[in-house]
Amino acid sequence: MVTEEKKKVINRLKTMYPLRAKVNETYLKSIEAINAGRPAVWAMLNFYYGDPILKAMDVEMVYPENYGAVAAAMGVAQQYLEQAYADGFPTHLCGYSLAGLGYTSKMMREFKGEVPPESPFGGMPKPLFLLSSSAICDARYKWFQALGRYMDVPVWTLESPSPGVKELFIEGAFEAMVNMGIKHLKDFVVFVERMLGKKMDWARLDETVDLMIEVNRVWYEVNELRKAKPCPMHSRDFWSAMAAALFLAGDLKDSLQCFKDMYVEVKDRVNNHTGAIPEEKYRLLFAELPPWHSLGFFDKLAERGWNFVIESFGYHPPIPLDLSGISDPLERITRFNLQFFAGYAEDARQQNLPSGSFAYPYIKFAREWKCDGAMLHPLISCRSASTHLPYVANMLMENLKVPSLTIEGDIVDLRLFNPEDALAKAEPFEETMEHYKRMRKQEGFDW
Amino acid sequence: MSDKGLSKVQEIYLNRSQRAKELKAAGKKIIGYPCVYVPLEMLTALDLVPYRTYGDIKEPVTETDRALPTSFCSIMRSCLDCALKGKDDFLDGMVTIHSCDPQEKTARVWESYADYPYFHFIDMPSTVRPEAIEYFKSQLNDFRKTLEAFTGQKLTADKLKSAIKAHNQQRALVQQLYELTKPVPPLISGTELVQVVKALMSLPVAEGNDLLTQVIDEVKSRTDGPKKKPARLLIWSSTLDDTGIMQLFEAKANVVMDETCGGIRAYRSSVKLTADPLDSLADYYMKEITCARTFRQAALGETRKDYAKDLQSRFGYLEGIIKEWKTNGAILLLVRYCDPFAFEMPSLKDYLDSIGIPSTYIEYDYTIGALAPLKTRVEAFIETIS
Amino acid sequence: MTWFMGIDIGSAYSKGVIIGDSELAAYHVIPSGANYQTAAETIKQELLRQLNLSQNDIADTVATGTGATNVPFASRQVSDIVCTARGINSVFPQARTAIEVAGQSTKAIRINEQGMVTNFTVSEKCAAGSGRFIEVIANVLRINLKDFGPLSLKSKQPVTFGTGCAVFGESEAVTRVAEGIPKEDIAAGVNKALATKISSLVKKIKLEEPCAICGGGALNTGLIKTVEQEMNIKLLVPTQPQIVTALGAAVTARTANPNI
Amino acid sequence: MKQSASNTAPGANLYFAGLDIGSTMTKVVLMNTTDRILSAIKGPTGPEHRQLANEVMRMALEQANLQLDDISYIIATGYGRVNVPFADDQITELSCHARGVSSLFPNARTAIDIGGQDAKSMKIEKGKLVDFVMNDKCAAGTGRFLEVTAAILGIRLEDMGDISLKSTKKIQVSNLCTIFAQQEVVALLSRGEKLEDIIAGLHDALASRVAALVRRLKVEPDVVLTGGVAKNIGMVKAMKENLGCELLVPEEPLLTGAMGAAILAREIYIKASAEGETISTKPRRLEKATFFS
Repeated sequence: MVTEEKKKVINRLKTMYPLRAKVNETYLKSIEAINAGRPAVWAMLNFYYGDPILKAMDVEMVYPENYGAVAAAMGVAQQYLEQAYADGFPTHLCGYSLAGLGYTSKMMREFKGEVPPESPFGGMPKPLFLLSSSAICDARYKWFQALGRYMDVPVWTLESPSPGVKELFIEGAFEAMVNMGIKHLKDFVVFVERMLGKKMDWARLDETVDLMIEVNRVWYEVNELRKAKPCPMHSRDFWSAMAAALFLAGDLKDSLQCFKDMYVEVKDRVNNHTGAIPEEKYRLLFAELPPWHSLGFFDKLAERGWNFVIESFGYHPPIPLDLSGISDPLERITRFNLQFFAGYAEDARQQNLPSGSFAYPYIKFAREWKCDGAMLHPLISCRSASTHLPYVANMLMENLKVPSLTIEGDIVDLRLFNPEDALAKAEPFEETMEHYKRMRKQEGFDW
Repeated sequence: MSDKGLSKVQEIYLNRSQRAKELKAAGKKIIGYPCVYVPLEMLTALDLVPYRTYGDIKEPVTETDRALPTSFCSIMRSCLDCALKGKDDFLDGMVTIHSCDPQEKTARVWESYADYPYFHFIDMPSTVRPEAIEYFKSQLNDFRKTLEAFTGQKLTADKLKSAIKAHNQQRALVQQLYELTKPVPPLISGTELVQVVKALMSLPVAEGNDLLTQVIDEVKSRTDGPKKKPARLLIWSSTLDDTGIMQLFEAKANVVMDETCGGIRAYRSSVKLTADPLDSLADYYMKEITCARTFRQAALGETRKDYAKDLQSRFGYLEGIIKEWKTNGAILLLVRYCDPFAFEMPSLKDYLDSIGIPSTYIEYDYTIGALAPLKTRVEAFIETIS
Repeated sequence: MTWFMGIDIGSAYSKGVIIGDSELAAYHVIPSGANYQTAAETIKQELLRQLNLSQNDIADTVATGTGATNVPFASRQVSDIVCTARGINSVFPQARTAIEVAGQSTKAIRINEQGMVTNFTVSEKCAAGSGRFIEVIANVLRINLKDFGPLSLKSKQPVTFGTGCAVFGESEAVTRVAEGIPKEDIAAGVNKALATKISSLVKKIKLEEPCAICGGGALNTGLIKTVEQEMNIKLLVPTQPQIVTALGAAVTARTANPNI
Repeated sequence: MKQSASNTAPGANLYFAGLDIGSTMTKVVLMNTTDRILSAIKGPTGPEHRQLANEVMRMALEQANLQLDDISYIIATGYGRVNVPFADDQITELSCHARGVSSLFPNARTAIDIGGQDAKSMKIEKGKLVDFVMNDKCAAGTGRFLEVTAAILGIRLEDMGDISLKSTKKIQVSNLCTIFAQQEVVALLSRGEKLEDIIAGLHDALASRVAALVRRLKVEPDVVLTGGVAKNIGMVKAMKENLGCELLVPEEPLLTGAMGAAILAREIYIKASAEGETISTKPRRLEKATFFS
């Protein structure tokens, strides 16, 4: 991910840098490898479901979602968007998907299958197949289906259940999901084997899965440490490091070491009461995708004493669970993936909050990370990162008396995010947070 | 109440909830559903009255902003708005389904803001792979359990089978009714069809079937049918549930066929009965309803992609319809922020081009005010094809 | 007597006030024009002239609004949301919700006893949700802004507007006029469209009565009436709704200097 | 409604009228059977389209020295087309522009019309409209964008073109909304940017939006630009740059719609008479009529 270092108000973690570098390196290495003839797949973020299988089979993965973000942050997304409009896609579709469609249209039609010159990060070479996922939003599988207009590559859509909270606890419901998951992966492995013309190395998959689970457990523990006051790790470090765990970037053994080092550094800060910013006046929760193109914005807020202590559930590792007793790696994958979506359900049910995974975790975050407020960043063209936010705001207020500040933006149309406007709202929101601090005291909350 | 089918249809169209409220007063339980993917057979089988909760294009959306952003399927925003305004308070329950994100997200909000004795959410996979259909069946089975708990009755295979028969009969009757748009000029207008379907989705299946029989008899022998217009159109949309929109098209053309869930989509084919009726339902709803939300491909797990075959597998069924109904143009009516249909549209246009059917793409945000500016576009399109 | 000045440089209009220890002493409103700094200077001079004071008589000046940074003679800038809250609080201490219909956007603010902001939301940066919409349509109808409200109140059947952009709404208005729809029905339709947006904006922060309305849009009596019907409440309206935020700026200046 | 049997022998002198009632201008073109323009009048459109239509029509007749009764067939197009009581038929501006453009430029395949309230692009085959796109989302992509910003800059719309040509520096007008583009312009001015650069920036902003729309129809030469802004040399330049192709501009870019309407009037009338059909016409009365008549 692209980040710009402005003022050094935020005390970044030293152990973050290798992880951030790793993500970029991994991407560039895969592009090289692909250009050198290694099989490549365009994948949608699939929450530890399809990725470990591809990884175990040495397939290079690129993520058009991220590529859209990169193109946007580098200010070159506009040409792709215009191409997509010209091809007849409505302007209000997901900006990442439009960028991806426009890019592919250019590559396949204008440049006869070659990566368009001056594409950021070396572009995305034509893949062997597309791996979409029905998780989280419709765009993420309809988009890859639409790519069929430009490329003669097959698409596999990973099934991803999303049951209601109370429905999840109907007897047998969860196991039915596990069964589908395992069967689905079995067929997927066969598909990948046929595409690659080679067999799965199951021992390798076993190892990959264990590492994936362990990396995410350590990463989870790192984030648990952020409950400390002052919070030792700022959201910016989270955003810089998360891709290594979420997208299984590069060598997982190496990642595991990096996250362990990070744990040590953060733990050390906790012991010394060192915060991520000089003076923590307010602890904030952030949702959803950050404005990658102007992260310096967080530094300006840090100057005001705003510390971002926890953020978007969708990029956080699942709550750890012990899968060591399960021998079948496909079942471990399936249960780990389901844990991502269902991990908060039991708690949500007890709280009688039928909001499902997309809103409920924020309640838990705000309560346990003791947030004074939430900054919600709906993205006009990204439905999945926006639709639940007004609801999240209501629930934070109704359940915890935690106020929210909403600041609109977009994933690729950078004009829609105006840092000045946003900062202009900081002052009144501080009054609001102060007000509800008192309210929470009155109502017996402990922060 | 008039005994003539069409005028009865109009009464119901204008005052949809009246019959449901009468039935409630008579002790029946009314269950709302926002999407045609909800298997109504399972409600009918337990003598529950299915009632589709539509949006209202005439009603300015004022309550929904509390819970959903503006960049969200305009129809579900309106649908939720009606609920938040208490228009569906007479319901005894709601069945929602993960047919698309807006349905899913709205369901979450609906469940936490409305307060019905019964509320159930059915998860639905995106592909038609065997394991996905098996999972959908398990979801229907869970649905059965909560229904049985709610009604205190068992949902036996026999009850379900006879319910399926009743709904299949309704499907057959709607198919018959659409046969009556084949003549030139058609015997029934698209505007009237919208009213008929909306009426059907407000009534118990048996009453709906009686109404349909009356309507069909009346239409067959009517002399006051639609006039011949310069074009015969197919309307493709997620849903089209208001006569105002249809009239926009029918001012200068005959709408003789549609692909919307305010029209024939939920009735185009029938449930094939199998030993376990839940299998029949899982199979029908996953495979037979042609909404853009389902991921279809030429062959499961295909390792080679052929765009022509791909289009055929997704839209091939339209070719026969277009020929039989002699439609000479298609209007692709996109509801703003409907992602599944928005992504589908360019491919559908490719397909229609490939079979030589002119089409145009029109977008609106499900508000009355948005219709007027569309007039010129619709007329111009009709001028290009007539 | 010690004097405090508040300057509110908005996208369309610039407003300024001088307050004494308690009440409003002088105010002035002009179009912002091309140069905010000039506007600020003009207003300052006019305010000083009204009370024939000199710059040195002003204990402190606070600037707010879009062009707040273009007021060199202000000691600091304060967010317009805060200023609106303080302004309303000084006019209507009992008000718990404030609506500001400004040129560029509409704000809804919850306020506590001390005039502190306890929740707020600002409309999307879309002219259709701001007072600008009315100006645009008034222009189509060829009527004065001040006549807009009274005219709209004559309407028997307001037209329905699409929730498009203001200029899109403008073309709708043109078409309606062409269709021979009476001007009052169109004006009422605009007020209805805007009132609908306003009420859903207020719903986002949950209305707590009493509710006050200010900003240029509050000069439109028709809009006020429609909002009242829409939300089915009675609105508190200041006699000078446009200057409330500037007043709030002056108030923050005074509270910041308690011992002068 | 009067039924007039049109059994006139071809070649006899017949007259046809096209009225294009746009959002800002009303145009009338009178033609004879050989498509010779006998008169062409442009007048402003007011909230009361009807009266102005009458007024402009009266002027056109006067210039051509004809009576309304002399006109065999009248077609109205544009926004206010439904409001012309003496028009025999209404056809959308899209078809009329396509027809008008192809009569002026027989090789035209793409027409772009940037009007006051919308921007549209038409694909033309054999003189007929076959496909089109239209902007109605907001004013950002229409002539209004320039009108509104010209007003803010305090210059005459017709001067924008020449001034913009002096521009030496590229300025990005980023604001999507016309209304807020005004504020951006104000900001640019107070930042001391040069007028010509700002105007050039405005032209580019509008052109890029219209171009994005036009690209939805695969652009084929010849490409013709019509509508008020076609008179704006700076806009024509910006459009060429954004579309990367040459543009043809009619002498009277405002009249193509009315011309097309007049031509279609002739074609419909002649076809009808050739097939011996009776063709219904409206009463030839110029006085004010009520909308719902």
